[in-house]
Amino acid sequence: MAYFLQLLITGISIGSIYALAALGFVLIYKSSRVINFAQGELIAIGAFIIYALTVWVHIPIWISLVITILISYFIGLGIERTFLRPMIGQPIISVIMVTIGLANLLSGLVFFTPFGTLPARYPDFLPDPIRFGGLIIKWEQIVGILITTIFITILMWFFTKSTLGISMRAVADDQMASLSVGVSVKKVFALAWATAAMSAAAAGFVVGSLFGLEFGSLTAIGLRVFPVVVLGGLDSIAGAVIGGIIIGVLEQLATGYLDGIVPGGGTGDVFPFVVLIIILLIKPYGLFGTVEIERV
Amino acid sequence: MKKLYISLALLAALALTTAFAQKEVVIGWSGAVTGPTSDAGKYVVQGIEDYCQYANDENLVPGYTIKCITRDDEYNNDNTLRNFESYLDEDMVAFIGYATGGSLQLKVNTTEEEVPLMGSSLHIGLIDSPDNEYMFLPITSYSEQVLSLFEWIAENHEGDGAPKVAMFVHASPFGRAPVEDARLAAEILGVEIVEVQEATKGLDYTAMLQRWDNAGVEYMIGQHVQSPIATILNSAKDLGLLDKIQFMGAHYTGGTSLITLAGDAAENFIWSTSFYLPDENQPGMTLQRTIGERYGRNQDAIEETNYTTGLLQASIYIEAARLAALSGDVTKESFYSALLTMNGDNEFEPGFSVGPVSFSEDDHIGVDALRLLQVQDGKFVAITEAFNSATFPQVHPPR
Amino acid sequence: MSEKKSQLVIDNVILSFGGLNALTNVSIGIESGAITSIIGPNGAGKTSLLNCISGFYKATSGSIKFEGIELVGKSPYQISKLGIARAFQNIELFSGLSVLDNLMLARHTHLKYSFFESLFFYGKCQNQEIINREYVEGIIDFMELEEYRKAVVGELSYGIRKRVEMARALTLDPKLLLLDEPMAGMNLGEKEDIVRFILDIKAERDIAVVLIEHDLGVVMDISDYVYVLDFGMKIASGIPDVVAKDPAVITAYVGGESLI
Amino acid sequence: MAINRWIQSGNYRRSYKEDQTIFATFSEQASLIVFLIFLALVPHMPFMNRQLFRVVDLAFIYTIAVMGLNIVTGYAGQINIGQAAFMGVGAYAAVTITRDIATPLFQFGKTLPFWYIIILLPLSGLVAALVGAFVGLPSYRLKHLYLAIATLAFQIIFTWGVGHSPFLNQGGSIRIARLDFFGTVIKGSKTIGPFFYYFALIVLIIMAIAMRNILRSKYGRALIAVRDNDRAADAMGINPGLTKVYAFAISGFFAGVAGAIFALYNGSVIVESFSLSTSIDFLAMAIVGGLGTMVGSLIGPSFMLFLDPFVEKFSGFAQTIFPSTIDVATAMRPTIFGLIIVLFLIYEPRGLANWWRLLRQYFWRWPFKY
Repeated sequence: MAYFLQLLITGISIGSIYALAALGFVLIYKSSRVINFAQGELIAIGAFIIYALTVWVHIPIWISLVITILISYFIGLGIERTFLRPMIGQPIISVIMVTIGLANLLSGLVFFTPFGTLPARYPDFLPDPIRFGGLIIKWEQIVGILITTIFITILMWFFTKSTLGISMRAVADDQMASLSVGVSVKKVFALAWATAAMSAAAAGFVVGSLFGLEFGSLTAIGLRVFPVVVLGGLDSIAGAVIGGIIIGVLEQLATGYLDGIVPGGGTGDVFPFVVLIIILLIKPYGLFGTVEIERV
Repeated sequence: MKKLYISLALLAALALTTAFAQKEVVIGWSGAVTGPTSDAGKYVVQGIEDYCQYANDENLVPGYTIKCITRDDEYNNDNTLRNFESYLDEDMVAFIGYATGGSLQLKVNTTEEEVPLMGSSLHIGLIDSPDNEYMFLPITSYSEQVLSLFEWIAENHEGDGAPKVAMFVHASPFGRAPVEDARLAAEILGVEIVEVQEATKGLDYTAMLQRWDNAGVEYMIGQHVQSPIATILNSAKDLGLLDKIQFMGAHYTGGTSLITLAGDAAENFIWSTSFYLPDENQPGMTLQRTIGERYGRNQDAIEETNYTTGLLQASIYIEAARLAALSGDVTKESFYSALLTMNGDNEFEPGFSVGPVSFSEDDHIGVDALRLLQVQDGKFVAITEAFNSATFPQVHPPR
Repeated sequence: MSEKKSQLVIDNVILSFGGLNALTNVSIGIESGAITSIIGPNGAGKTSLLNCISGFYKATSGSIKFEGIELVGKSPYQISKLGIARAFQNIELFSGLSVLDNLMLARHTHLKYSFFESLFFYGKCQNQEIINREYVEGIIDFMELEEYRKAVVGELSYGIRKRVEMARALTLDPKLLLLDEPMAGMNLGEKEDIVRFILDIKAERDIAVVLIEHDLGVVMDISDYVYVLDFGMKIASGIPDVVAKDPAVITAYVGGESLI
Repeated sequence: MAINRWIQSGNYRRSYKEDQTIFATFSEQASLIVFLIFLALVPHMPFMNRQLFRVVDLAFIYTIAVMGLNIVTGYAGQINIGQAAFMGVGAYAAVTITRDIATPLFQFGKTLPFWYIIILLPLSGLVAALVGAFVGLPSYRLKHLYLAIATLAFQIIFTWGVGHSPFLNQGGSIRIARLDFFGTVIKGSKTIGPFFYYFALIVLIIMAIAMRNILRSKYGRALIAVRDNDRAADAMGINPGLTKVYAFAISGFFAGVAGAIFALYNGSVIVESFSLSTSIDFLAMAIVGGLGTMVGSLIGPSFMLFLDPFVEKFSGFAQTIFPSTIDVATAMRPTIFGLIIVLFLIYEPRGLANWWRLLRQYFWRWPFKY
């Protein structure tokens, strides 16, 4: 039982990382129907900036986190302005492929810094793990879950209360109608990318503090986002969160119970994608996704 | 009259260049300076380049210039093959490989082109038939390294019942290389392999470690590279498993980087390798330091095990070139036969490793011995003398 | 009109989206070879009805039978193969292709050659392409699109695209043609052209036409029979003169467009 | 006025059959023939060395795979992030069919006869086509971008599955015998390079003709219809789901054939050749060449493969400028390739094929300027 609980706890904490990463992904999809293949690179960049600020500039890590989230806001805006804005009006699949190119470009740029090959860790900034009844909970896991919760609360507030947030929802619902009532669609796209970069940076922080900063593993989260959003529904924020946690837990349970049975193991890697295929076949729009009704 | 002078001068110049033009021995290397595993590859290439430079500066092969061409392949087989072919265009006499996958694929080509391949990969399958005539390993294979760890477990196991071992391997031919032999050896030695876990791209090893703990695993043998092993050690430390499970690993799991990455979680880790360590007072290590400093490498490189790998590989080939030069021209044929005569009196002792390098028709493994080392007080310390795995020839007779 | 003779019988169709009824118990009969118009204010459910017929929406309950074959549950492509063609309200052409290719696409089911024959593009495949090309050229003549034959559709004017849309539906060689506001946004001259085409279609090709149109003048002029929908319900039906005087219809249109 | 079939200007067609021709003028036909003769002579040029053969041969093989990708992504509008995996399916089919069925059945010795290869290629293609159709199956229920995610999942499951399958040597190298071309054993880079140059080129030409024919038939038009407007396609009697499935099947077939040649060319198969990054490279090749154009799939792969050695040289040069702590070589390739993808999509979404089109139009209008 303790074993199961431990898997559950780890699963939830990893799931909350996926949720954070998926959040930005969903926002971009919701507002512009673009699938972002560069989410993993955004996560890595956020994590590296925090490291640079903390270790090289000697800023306390919490302040680094806040500063990085602010910087990421501008990174998101910049990416949207430079690479996505010129694509407005182009077919969606071209825009999606721009994000594939962007992923390549960003990972190339990362290698212009020492982070490409440097396996680094944040300095320890949290106390030793909590232990009770055979369970071990790391503070980093708690912090991760907390950050996810805070992020989601702020976003929820933003979408229901602030004008900008409401206009984002409007654009997601109907671009043409929003344009006609004076909502700036460009601004909304930019904001979606900025938010995506911010949540990616937060995710990067959690990954970095839990597992260290290895470029490959950080970008790999960008791929894990796909099962999460397909499960939750490509355009549902609640879906991203719940999907993230379900995938995180499933992955841990697969590693925990299936790896011992399957020769060679490594089921945690592939299990989420098998889940993805199954969902696509039986419930294509995910748990919370909007079923599209087409007007002709 | 003027024309005559000019033509005379030209003739003289021509004669001079021909007289002093050294003949070249071309050695090609293709590996991951970038991309996956580049944290190892970038030191290997430095080692190779530096030793070539050193060989030329010291005129180790009289009458010949050693030309080491090194090119990045990003751990991509297509690039490796392309580089290999381009070296053939430059009349390469020998090739230094890197990735396991690429080297396995090149077996066919080495036979067809009659160019020897010795590389960083220590997959025993490389020198198994078919197409193994031109394939060489610089040091003991992964299989033998892993088996030596099994033997250590069988000898040192305390408590009742069969010792329980989990293997943690890279999800590639590199990681899977020793698994078959390990299973056979475990049976002979009475050790139980609880499971063979392939490394996931996932981030968290706690589930894996706890599963092992539940299954009563007492030993872990890793066949991977340093950083995931370091992560496992750190997780094990958090879970309080360092006392319960003895962590061990083959050649590429150990080295100074492991201690840097894992910190005090690396304590007691046991490592199987044929190499000496930079802080050991060995002639090879002194040479490594000299070469590294002479060619402006930083301290990281000088103390890197993979830098040693590069030096060793280049030194073996250059020694073969020297042997070939002694008996005539260095061609790929004479180079290959020189490589095969590197035994008996011709044994080569560069001092980078615990045994001399020897090759023959039947022996395609350079350094045959290995040692086990253990991290004690933040440093790898040898816990055995140089030895050979006794089980290895039983489970993997030479083919 | 007797429902027995009808080519298309819509019986008690209900269409609801999450509890909201877009169509409520609509029953309509459409006679072959006639022009039947469906009118009603905006949001009355006219287009939804067409969507149900052509298979884009699946009626929640009720039945739609075309020549005795049940359409509910069939996909648009299956319905199209039965001989029902549709011209869309918001032009749904293949904008990257030429007019010719757009029309050739409508011959898809008439081009009888296999995939393997297409690999060689010789013999049967080539002949089929030529025969159907001739058919398409016939439609191009009929709809007076000769000069636009090789033009890319996306670059044509709105009026011409509307005409291409109609031509494409016609190219399917249907028994029943559904036209969704073919004259919307056109000037008088263009409207006259379209009216002429619709009458020609009926007269020369003997194709039944279902017309959704807001220009009631046109509707009353050319229709053989008119149905009126409001809030998803049928409120009146009959020959144009009768419908125009129906008090329910007048009420529905007060504040909207005036009758005639 | 007599019609001059050598120039486009003032050249009218008189029958629908003439209108079906691929080449507008004799000059185009003639220039293609000249180009093909040039291609046939290339292996005899003095500058051809092993490395160049490797690049060109690989370009031909990749072109076949990219043609398939262009059918599904460029023409049918479905992003496919798993083309390398389909190629892998073909390669593994070729190797396992040879190892487990053909060799015991026909008692092949150390070499494979040429007739067998002629059968093996389409067979491997078919296996990949079946897998392609299977992966495309969700398109019956799914629209838009979900299919892209399904192909990504397939790519990942493929890599994992091969790695865990002892039958496929867990992704380690599996040998396939060299072939015997009417008495000459094709082995060693001296013969492999030129042989596969011609072999891959001929297969490529056959496949290109087939692709051209598909595209001007109703099956090709249906693909574009589904891409441009799947609702309208539906109303035209085209089953969009089925169309996407067969687009994936054709794409898989092309990839499978490419994979089989790739296996024969290398003499062995290893799973790492068919990774996610290769799939993305294929997408890049298709984009740079020009999505939805025939010419694009022919130019793109060569352009990218020839660019690669230049990037390598350039990064060597750039390293001398940057401080040695920064690994320029690592950074350069993804940066440049990423930039190329992005820049092409933003500034030249129709790819290199568009440059080709402009050039061609210049000759069309000749002797007039416009």
